[in-house]
Amino acid sequence: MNEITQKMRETARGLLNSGQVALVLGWEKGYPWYKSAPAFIDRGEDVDRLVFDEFCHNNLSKYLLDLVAVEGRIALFVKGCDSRGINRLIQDNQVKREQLYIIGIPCPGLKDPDDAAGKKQGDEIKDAAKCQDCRYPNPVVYDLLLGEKVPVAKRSSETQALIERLEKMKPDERYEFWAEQFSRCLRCYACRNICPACNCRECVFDRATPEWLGKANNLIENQFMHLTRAIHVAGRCIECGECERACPVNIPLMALNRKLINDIEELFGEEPAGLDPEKKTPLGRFELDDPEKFM
Amino acid sequence: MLAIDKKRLNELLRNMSRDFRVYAPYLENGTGKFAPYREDRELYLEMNTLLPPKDIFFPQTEKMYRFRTAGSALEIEEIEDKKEKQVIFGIRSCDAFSIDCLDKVFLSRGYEDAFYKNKRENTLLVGLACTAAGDTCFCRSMGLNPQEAVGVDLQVLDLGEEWGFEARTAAGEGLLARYRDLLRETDAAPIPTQEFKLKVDVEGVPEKLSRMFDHPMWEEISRKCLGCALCTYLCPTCHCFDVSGKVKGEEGYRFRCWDSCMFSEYTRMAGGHNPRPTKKERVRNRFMHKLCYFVERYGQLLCTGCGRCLAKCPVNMDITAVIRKIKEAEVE
Amino acid sequence: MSIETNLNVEQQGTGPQAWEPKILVFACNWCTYAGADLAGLSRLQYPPNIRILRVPCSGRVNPQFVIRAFQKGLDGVLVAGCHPGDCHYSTGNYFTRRRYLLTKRLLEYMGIDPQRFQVRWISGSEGPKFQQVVTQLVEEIKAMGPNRKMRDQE
Amino acid sequence: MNANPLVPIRGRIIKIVQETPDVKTFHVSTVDGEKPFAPKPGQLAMLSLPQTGEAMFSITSQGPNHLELAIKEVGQLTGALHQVEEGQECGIRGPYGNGFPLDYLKGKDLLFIGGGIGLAPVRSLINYCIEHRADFGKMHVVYGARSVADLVFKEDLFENWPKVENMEVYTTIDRPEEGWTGHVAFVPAYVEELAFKPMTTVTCGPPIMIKFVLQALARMGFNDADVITTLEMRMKCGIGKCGRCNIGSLYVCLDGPVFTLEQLKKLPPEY
Repeated sequence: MNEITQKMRETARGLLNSGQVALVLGWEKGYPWYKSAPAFIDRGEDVDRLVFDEFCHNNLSKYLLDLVAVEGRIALFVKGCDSRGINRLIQDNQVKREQLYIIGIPCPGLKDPDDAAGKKQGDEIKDAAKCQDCRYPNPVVYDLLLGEKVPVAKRSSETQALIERLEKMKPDERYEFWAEQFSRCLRCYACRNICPACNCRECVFDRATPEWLGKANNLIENQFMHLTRAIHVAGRCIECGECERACPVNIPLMALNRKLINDIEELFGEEPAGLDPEKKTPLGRFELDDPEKFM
Repeated sequence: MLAIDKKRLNELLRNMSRDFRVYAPYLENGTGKFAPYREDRELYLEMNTLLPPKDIFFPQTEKMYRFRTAGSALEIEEIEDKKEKQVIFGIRSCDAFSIDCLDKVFLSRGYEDAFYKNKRENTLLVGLACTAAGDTCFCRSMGLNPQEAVGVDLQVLDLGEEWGFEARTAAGEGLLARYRDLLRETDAAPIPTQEFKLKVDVEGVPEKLSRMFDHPMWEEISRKCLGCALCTYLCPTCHCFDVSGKVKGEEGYRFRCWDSCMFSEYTRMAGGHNPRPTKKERVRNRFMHKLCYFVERYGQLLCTGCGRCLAKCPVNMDITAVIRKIKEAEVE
Repeated sequence: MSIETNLNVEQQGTGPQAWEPKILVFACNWCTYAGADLAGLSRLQYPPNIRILRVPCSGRVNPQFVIRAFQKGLDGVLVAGCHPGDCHYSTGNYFTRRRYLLTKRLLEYMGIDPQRFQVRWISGSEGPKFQQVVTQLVEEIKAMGPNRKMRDQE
Repeated sequence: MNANPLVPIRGRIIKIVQETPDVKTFHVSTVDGEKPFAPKPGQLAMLSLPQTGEAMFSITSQGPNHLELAIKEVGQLTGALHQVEEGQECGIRGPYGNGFPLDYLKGKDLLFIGGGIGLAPVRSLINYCIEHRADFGKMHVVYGARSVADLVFKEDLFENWPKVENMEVYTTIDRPEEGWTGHVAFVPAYVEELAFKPMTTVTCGPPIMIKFVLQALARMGFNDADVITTLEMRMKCGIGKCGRCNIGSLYVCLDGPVFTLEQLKKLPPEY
């Protein structure tokens, strides 16, 4: 990890001092020791704040939406999943590729901060949920790659296990499961605000006329919000797992998104989101011989 | 000091729940929260809960009045929530102080919030001493004593094998007397709180902040903020609310619900003018309110050092780091 | 929305057989709506439990509408449009097909009984098919009883 | 009033006066025909159509058993209000806010500067001063709007107020118009043109107008403690609890909406 950190700092210092980029987006150490946070570096001498460790979870591509007005190019560090976020934003015409200098980091897989919370530094820590069966640890788009590509390790994932368990349940049981999860939702919108696939100018949930989503926190409004968001990001979700990590009340949101990803792959044979910026999203295109299972 | 064996605490709460509606800390699906007492569930006393007890007095969604329209006529029917004797068991010093802050907001300055007052007046607070500070706890730095909760009726102390009880108010005395038969005298000493991992010096911050409205630091620290409401909904002292309604045909009800100054449309007015249009103003306003404005208005900080926002913020916005930056900032 | 008001009339029937399901049909203006007209013109009888909502194209129907329909107390939803290839807007129903294959999977994953949400292609000339689809749908839903899931009880 | 400050009492809109194409004045009394409450000049009321929403409005005037609220159509609730007919029942609660400092104003010459719908809150003070004419010195009213059609309270502007003893009324519109013989200029420019000597001033109008009026008054040597304005802010509770209308540590609904320029300069510029 600290070998990548050294390379990050040298690259960033070079880019900033040479004036090639106006801003570098990376991560820096947060508090406690199992937290890292996004860092916005625009001066050469600050690059020593940059770090890469097993807790650099944040998908930095989402910030590009705020930085459209920055003159000059923006450099940002991306793991495998983050890089797909950039393709997503390019696909949605939110960001121009030439404004970015993308530095890819082959990702060794990150650790679960909640699991680390009870432990000391150096203890054995569980893999983060999203990294357990990650299929794209190597960035899919980059201008510079820091280090060799890593092999894709085939591992089991708790999310996939939960999906299979849910699929075997009877409808009433499944409904109770999700009703209990959504009844805990605080409606803090961390899942929406951190998601790179959620980049509408004005979200349907914020509109007052018509008021699709009310302000009350009850099961009905929460269900409407999560189901609508699941459908809206279907075919756009890049499995960066940030929504699930950001959720303060541990709602297994990736079991929602991953289910739709599995269905899209099974029904339409579409490849996952964010791999090819030129391709349209699965629900934004069609094939004449699409299946007609029940119509 | 009166005490009860730790193994028999459940028995005390069972008795108490016959006379009061008891709330106690439980773990639900990995989330610590205050919930009504239930015999078959195990109490969660190792750490403070993630969701603060403020929603017992200030629920996230609370119906205020029902209405019915018939043509141009209108009927309004206030919703009276029943008065019920309650006890919150296991409230920590940080949350007890937050209730004190909420009391100042809802019960002072010329208007009393009837909904809050009705619940607050019928609730006894049983404080629970902390012996182990969490990674993100810093209540001592905010001038609080983890063993001594402010404004509680009864203080529970950790005596190792037993829970010790010390009454702080007449109502607390009443509680002890009512369940005296379950308690017995002991002279065991309370276990002191371990060393805090997180410390911050908040001396002089409110005064200095009042001169830092245009300081460049706000631009810098607000860039990573996502503008979600997680910090404000987990915060035990945040009390902003919105008023909205639900209509079904000619009937409906008006309710109030939590709102967050971090949302973009929080201060947006009809016609589009928004005094706090970007993240910078909103992040600045939140820290200014907690560390400066509230002190100017009510004479105390609006941050109790519970550390929930620091623990759960998806971008690790750290209020203690902001306080340190304020202390270091040069201001004329 | 007219649907708003008559949904409030709670069914105070005397027993289960008195309960009448309420089903929403999103009918595409060019085909299914015409098919429904044809069924009416040819005096084809079908149960009166459906409420038809005319939409320009089946592609116009947003999954939010379906979720909102169940919340507002409907017991079944049918999205009906032109057969693929006949769409007045040429590609509308191709998007519908993908979108509603996925929406059906999501609703099932949420625990909504599969029969409560159906999609059918009914062209302007298939009056009898419209009658047959609606009759069968009402039978199925009547057998399942009212839908309590996702219903807004407030 | 209700024991619970957040729950309105039932009112009725007994009269609706069309002031301009997008401003109507609503006469509101309780369902039993009385005045809901007796506000001081500059105080506010929360008017609601529960099926649509609730919002805070300044009380522009009052009669023996009704309040007058002048409302411009800008949003959801105001839009619904502009559709209702006379006799419509509504919710009303208040009075809120500090109102104008009447004792401070006693015996002084007064300059009232209004822009567009901003005249509504100022009018409550003007009417009070007219009713207690002897308590106040010379009165000047400078009021402007985009066009003649947008001038509110035309009856007061052109009939009632000019007849009041020792009171000057200057009206202006932004751009020349057919049939308008009066002055044509923006309000801040007109104020500077009239070259008033420094005196106590009460002003309210769109933010852009306030900005330039304050600059003009500064150039004319008005001192900050003598310039009084009433602010508009998004308000939800109206009783200083919900935290929405804060400027620094003050709540506009409770500690305001009336502030002097001196007070405003001590507050963070966030309104």
